[in-house]
Amino acid sequence: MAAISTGVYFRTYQRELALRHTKAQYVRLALVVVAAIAAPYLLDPYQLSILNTVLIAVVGAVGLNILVGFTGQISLGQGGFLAVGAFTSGLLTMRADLPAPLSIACAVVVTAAAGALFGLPALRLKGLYLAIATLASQEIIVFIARRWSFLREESGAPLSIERLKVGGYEITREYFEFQWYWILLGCAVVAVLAARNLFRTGLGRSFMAVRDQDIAAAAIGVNVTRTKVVAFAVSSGFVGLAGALTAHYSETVTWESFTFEISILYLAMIIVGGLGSVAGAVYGAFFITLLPVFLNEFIGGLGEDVPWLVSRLPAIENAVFGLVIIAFLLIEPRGLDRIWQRMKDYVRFWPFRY
Amino acid sequence: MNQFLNLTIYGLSEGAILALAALGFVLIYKSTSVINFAQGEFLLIGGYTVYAAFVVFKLPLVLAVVVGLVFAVVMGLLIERFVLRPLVGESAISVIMVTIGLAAFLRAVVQMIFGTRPVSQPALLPRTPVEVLGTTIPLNRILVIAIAGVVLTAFTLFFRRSRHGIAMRAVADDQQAALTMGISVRKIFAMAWALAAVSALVAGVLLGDITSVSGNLVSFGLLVFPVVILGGLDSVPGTIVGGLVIGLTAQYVSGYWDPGLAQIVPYLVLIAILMVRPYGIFGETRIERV
Amino acid sequence: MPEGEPLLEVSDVSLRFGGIRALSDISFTVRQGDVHSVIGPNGAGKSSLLNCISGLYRPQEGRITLHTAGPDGSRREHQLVRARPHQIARLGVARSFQNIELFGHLTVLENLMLGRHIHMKHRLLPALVWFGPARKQEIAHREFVEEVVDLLQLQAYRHSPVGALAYGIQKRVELGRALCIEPGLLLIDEPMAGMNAEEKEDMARYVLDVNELRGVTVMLIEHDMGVVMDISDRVSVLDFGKLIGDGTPDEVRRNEDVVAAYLGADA
Amino acid sequence: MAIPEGKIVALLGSNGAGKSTMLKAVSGLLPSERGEISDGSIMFDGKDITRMDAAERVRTGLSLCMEGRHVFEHLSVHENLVAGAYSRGGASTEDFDRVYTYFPKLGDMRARVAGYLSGGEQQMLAIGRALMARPKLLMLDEPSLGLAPLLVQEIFGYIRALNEETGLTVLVVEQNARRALEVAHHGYILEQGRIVLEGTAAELNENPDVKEFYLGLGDEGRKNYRQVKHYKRRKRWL
Amino acid sequence: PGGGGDDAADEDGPIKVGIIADLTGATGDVGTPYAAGEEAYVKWLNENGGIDGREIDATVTDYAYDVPTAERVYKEYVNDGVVAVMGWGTGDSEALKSRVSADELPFMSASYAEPLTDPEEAPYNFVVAPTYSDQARVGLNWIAEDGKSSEVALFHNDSPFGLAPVADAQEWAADLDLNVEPYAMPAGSTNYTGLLSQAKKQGAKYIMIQNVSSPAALVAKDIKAQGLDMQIVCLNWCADELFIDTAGAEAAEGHVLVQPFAPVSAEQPGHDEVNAYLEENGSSLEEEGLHFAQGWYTMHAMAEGIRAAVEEGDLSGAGIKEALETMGAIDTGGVVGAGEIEFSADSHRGSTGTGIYQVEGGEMAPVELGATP
Ligand SMILES: Nc1ncnc2c1ncn2[C@@H]1O[C@H](COP(=O)(O)OP(=O)(O)OP(=O)(O)O)[C@@H](O)[C@H]1O
Ligand SMILES: Nc1ncnc2c1ncn2[C@@H]1O[C@H](COP(=O)(O)OP(=O)(O)OP(=O)(O)O)[C@@H](O)[C@H]1O
Ligand SMILES: CC(C)C[C@H](N)C(=O)O
Ligand SMILES: [Mg+2]
Ligand SMILES: [Mg+2]
Repeated sequence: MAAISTGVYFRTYQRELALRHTKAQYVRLALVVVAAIAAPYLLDPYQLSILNTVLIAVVGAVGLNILVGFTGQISLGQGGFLAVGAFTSGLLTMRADLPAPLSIACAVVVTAAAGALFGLPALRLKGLYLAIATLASQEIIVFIARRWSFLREESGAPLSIERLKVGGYEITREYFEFQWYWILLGCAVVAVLAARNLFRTGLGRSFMAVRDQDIAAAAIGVNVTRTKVVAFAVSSGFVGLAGALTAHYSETVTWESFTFEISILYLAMIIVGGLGSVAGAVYGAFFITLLPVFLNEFIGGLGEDVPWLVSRLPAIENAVFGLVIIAFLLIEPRGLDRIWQRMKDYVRFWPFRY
Repeated sequence: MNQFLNLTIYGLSEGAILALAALGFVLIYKSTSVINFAQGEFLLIGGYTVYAAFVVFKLPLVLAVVVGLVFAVVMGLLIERFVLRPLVGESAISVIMVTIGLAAFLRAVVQMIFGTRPVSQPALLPRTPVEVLGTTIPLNRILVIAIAGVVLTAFTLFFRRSRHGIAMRAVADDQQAALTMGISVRKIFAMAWALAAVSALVAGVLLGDITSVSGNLVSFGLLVFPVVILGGLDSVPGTIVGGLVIGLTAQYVSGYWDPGLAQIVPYLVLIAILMVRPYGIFGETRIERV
Repeated sequence: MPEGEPLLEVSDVSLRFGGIRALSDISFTVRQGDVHSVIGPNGAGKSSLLNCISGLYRPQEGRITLHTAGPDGSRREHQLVRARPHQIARLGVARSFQNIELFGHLTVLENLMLGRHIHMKHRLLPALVWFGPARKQEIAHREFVEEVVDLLQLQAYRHSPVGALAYGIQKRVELGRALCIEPGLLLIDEPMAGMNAEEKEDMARYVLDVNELRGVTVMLIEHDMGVVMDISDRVSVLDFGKLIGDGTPDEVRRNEDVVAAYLGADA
Repeated sequence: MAIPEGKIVALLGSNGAGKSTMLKAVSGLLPSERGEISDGSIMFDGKDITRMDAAERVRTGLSLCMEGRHVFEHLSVHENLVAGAYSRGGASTEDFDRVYTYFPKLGDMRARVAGYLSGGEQQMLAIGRALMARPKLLMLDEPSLGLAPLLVQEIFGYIRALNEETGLTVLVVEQNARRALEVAHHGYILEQGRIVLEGTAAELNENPDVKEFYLGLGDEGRKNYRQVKHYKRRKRWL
Repeated sequence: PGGGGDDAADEDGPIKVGIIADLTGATGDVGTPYAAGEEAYVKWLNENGGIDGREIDATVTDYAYDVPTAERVYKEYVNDGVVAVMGWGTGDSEALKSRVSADELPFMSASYAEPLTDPEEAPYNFVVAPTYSDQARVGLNWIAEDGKSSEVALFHNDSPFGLAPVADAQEWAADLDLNVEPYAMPAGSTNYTGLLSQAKKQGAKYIMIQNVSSPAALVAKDIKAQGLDMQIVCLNWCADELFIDTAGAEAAEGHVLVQPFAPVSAEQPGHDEVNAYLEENGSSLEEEGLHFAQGWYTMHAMAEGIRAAVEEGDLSGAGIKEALETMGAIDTGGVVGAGEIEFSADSHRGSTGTGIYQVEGGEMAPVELGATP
């Protein structure tokens, strides 16, 4: 292990550009792979269902981070774009009888287009002004989803979607979560890899250039206008995928699942995870999805015998949720990703701290 | 005509309260560049503190309002000291997130103490119907406009006339440079948060009185965004114009057109205005010089 | 293009900000292969002039013409006044900024690779896949970037985020980023501000190397007269937005207007 | 290191040597960058100010003009000056006039927004703003950065004049060593966070290393930049 | 791994039931007492011998009126092996509808949307009270009889819950020669002057409200403040004491409340049990309000179904469904509808009778009890 602490050398650029360099990195990767494979066999269906929601959130959070973290365009419209993806895929499957994978692919494209369209204000607006314009797109999309009866069943009930079929392979009731797990894991892995790849290339770098200094970016030949629109589209594509997966996984689509709170939760994921880091989006998706579940588990069990307390537990849970987020950012404003880096550094240089 | 007048007065009274709520938001943004997502919760807390002092502890109204103001100042200071100050110098978006956490926390605390039912509070302002140019309007709506007007004017004058106004803007531009001028960044921050809490308290109490003191008070918080963006994020007069524009359009749309649409009309107005003026009506253009 | 041919022609350019006249009726020519300096008192309009050339400001009047050689050696003319900044960069006009405008969160390498932006293809799908064209392209351009790293002696900083680097190093990275564009015309705005004599020597050396070895035409704004007079082939002098002198360093040094407005007695 | 009252002291050193950090330590800005003074103390006017906060230090008479201008971009020139006098509770017209006579250019631009000034104009504003606090000790971090030669000359003239007329103590960090040593009484040289050399201005002017690395003078007088053919001959006192 | 829980727990362990409640969300004001009622009933039942000696183990989880959270909580219950689920909102009940039937778990929510009563569509959903549509019909009948005007404005919450009765109400109105115009009430509005002025233009003298109490109270206040000649007809969720409290007795005076669950003031025999329990615990039904009793008796209906299933020896979701459909009427001491709840294999509409009250001196004075459309 001595070699690690003295530094890492590369003989070819190719090696240097690889995602992983050290033995430790490969070991960690192997552990993650083992855990991912073992999980569905170890967890009960409920736990697995939570993991499944986390995986969907991973896709969405990675997408949002492309826009907010990497391109520096704050978006409060995540919920709206999830809705676009979900409704598109749902409608294509149920009304146009497209096979699910195809309608999911279409949803990605349609959401990307919607993202580019609603991203147009970004060409004129900056910072918070843009953020609030995206909030406007959120409200408008949800309003349409709420008012347009075409997006509901005839009875007025939310659109329901048939159980997922891919070719001859069909999800069964008994193994519902288990089968979905593999599908969602696949999607999440692809999303994560694609995002990481993107930021190893010139295209991804131009996003970051626009974030850090858009005038200088223009002066070195980056078409800022185009880059912003592309960033909105790419990011929304990921979000559309997440939306479409939500639709098929929960087998029903209603605007009530895509409110402003969802936008905020996703924003929380990438901030708590770490802005401008693909891994951060993943950590954040886990953290923000699991936090209420754990709080419910732990706090929900407290104070059974104190009636005053019992009736207030849900509020206490919410309060703790808020506190944890605050505490987190006070301890490390740059998020979980940063904490993880610091832990690694600490171990690497141990016992020579500093 | 009757109807128009009626809608106008309702719109104005609501716009005035919105302006107050937005004012606090702008003060914080102006001096600390923090987007306060907990502004709606400040209203909520304002409404409930005065309720608690007035109804639960049975203090005379004037005293209850004073208690509320003191409480607001203290809350503002505490939040600044323990939540925001450690984050000075961190990226704006981390700070935004903290205020989101703060919002969840404050809302939950109010629920913990007061539950989820609206509480009943006797009318603070008289609701007597009055006849104005042939339409009947409750007196409290008119009083709300007057009170909000007085408070807004006071705030505007304070920032126009005093060097603190310039100090606040200086801090927002460059904290380090402000320090080298002997401007205590902490004190400015503390002042901004305390004043924001105070203006939110006034807004919360007025709103609670014309509607009811309940968890719904926070929903006003979201509307603050179109208001401040419309007026310009860093402009005190902007909040007034923004508040009135949003208040009135929402009212007219719901009166003459589709009430459901009134919910998104503020956003449509907002986008339309931003396309013409990307920094709102009175907002400062961000300086980008190389 | 042959040495000495006009590369950039600025004719009758005027720029106003509201009531402020930043530039009035400026005309001069930059020739291929020269180091052409622009000097003048503070607020004279030097940076504004560079901003006009690189498309960041749009002058109300006048023309700025850039000549380039086409693939077959033919001359082409480009009007820069209506062009957008990124289009101008694509014509081979690169620049650095007075107040250092690097991509602060990115590493030195990433900043330099961004300098290669206009030479790369940016297609989404290959980027998402990485293996294949995207990777090949990255490696190819990385080789060019390494040359610049060597030239500017940035080896030690490759993976450091530039925001945290010392001022002088940042200036060098900024120059490097501009070089990565493989410019025909390099615009540099006060590259030596805030450096001590030794560091200025280095910087002067880099500029001369770029100019002599790579044949890059350089337009330089600088307040250190020692540097300007030593390394320039031509000097233009601005004052209050007007051109008050234009010629070889020696001619300019002898120009009385220039001495009075700018140089002062002892320079 | 010590700065005697009523004198001008120059602090020299290459990029990244820690000069600015030093000034920030003295004016109490380090906490705002998440830094801290790990050892040692700072005395001013007979008082220990090591633990004092930045704003208070300004009130006791320490004023820093930061490197890189740091004007308040969205304030007008005039408002910038008003902010400069904040610690004194307000400024008299006399103060404004003084700044405007030193920098007539600023006088013409009173109402303009500082963010749109040229680099040099901002630099003037920053210096003028620091003067508004009427400090006892004025610290200037690279005041000549980006200023035209004529103006540099003038600024150092003012510094000298201020020092002589009002007894203002000045600590100036400069890259333009020649100018700095012309006006300074005393100089320090900082490398990699350490003081490696100190002396009176005259002594430093004669030191061969200072001559070569800071004044750009070779053995046979001033070198021509065109003649320099090698990069870095690494130094030096470490 | 596998979907669904194993339904019948061991023979004499506790019987698990899951409760999805809104305690902190948009409808927490009425959701809290409702959930408290359900929980209290379970406690009371367990203290009184449970079902055939077995206790009911009910878990309450807050979902804050958020559909995705409801889905998560539901899955948790399925995994825990509950035999029945008590829900809350219309949005989530409809979203969970097909899952519930796939998992074969009887589901009783506080949503009385008409589509949930159709066993073809929603075989495992049971609606204990007259549907929102029925309530609207009863209200319209009353309006037709009152006859001050044929124009009715229907103010509804802008969500699936609010929309639920709109189409049915319009259809019914047509038969009565009434005209119903729907108006969405935007969430979080602070006045309804705009809607009222539209209603005025329509010529409506009646404002039917399908929403919760606070916004309804606001409408009442606005009517009073502007001296409008309009009468509110509140349906279920705003037809309660909270409406009167929040609006103030004066503003509430004279408005009509269509409420299938008997308010405390109606003093039904069914209230005694509830009151006795509450008084033992230092409270009273007066304090808790009618939604507490509503929760109590909804839980009671489910418990009776479970009891019947246990007696039949098939304590599974399907068994409970079967029992509910065949067991006959469930007595509620006059609290729900016309006093009894009864399901059948081709209708899950538990009752049709509803009370009509009018606010008099801050009290709900009965106008007609057990009214049916
Ligand atoms: N975007 C702008 N808006 C308004 N005024 C501007 C803008 N850019 C430049 N100016 C004004 O134009 C004039 C010329 O500025 P410029 O930056 O070109 O000067 P400069 O010659 O580069 O000076 P320095 O040597 O101080 O950098 C200045 O008075 C400046 O205030
Ligand atoms: N906030 C900070 N965090 C981490 N390192 C810092 C920070 N500020 C300065 N440094 C480091 O401390 C060292 C000294 O920096 P300083 O700015 O004091 O140099 P300087 O002597 O003023 O140089 P220059 O002539 O370029 O202004 C540099 O290596 C710099 O990278
Ligand atoms: C109080 C109501 C809004 C909730 C109601 N149970 C519904 O149908 O959604
Ligand atoms: Mg310049
Ligand atoms: Mg420095």
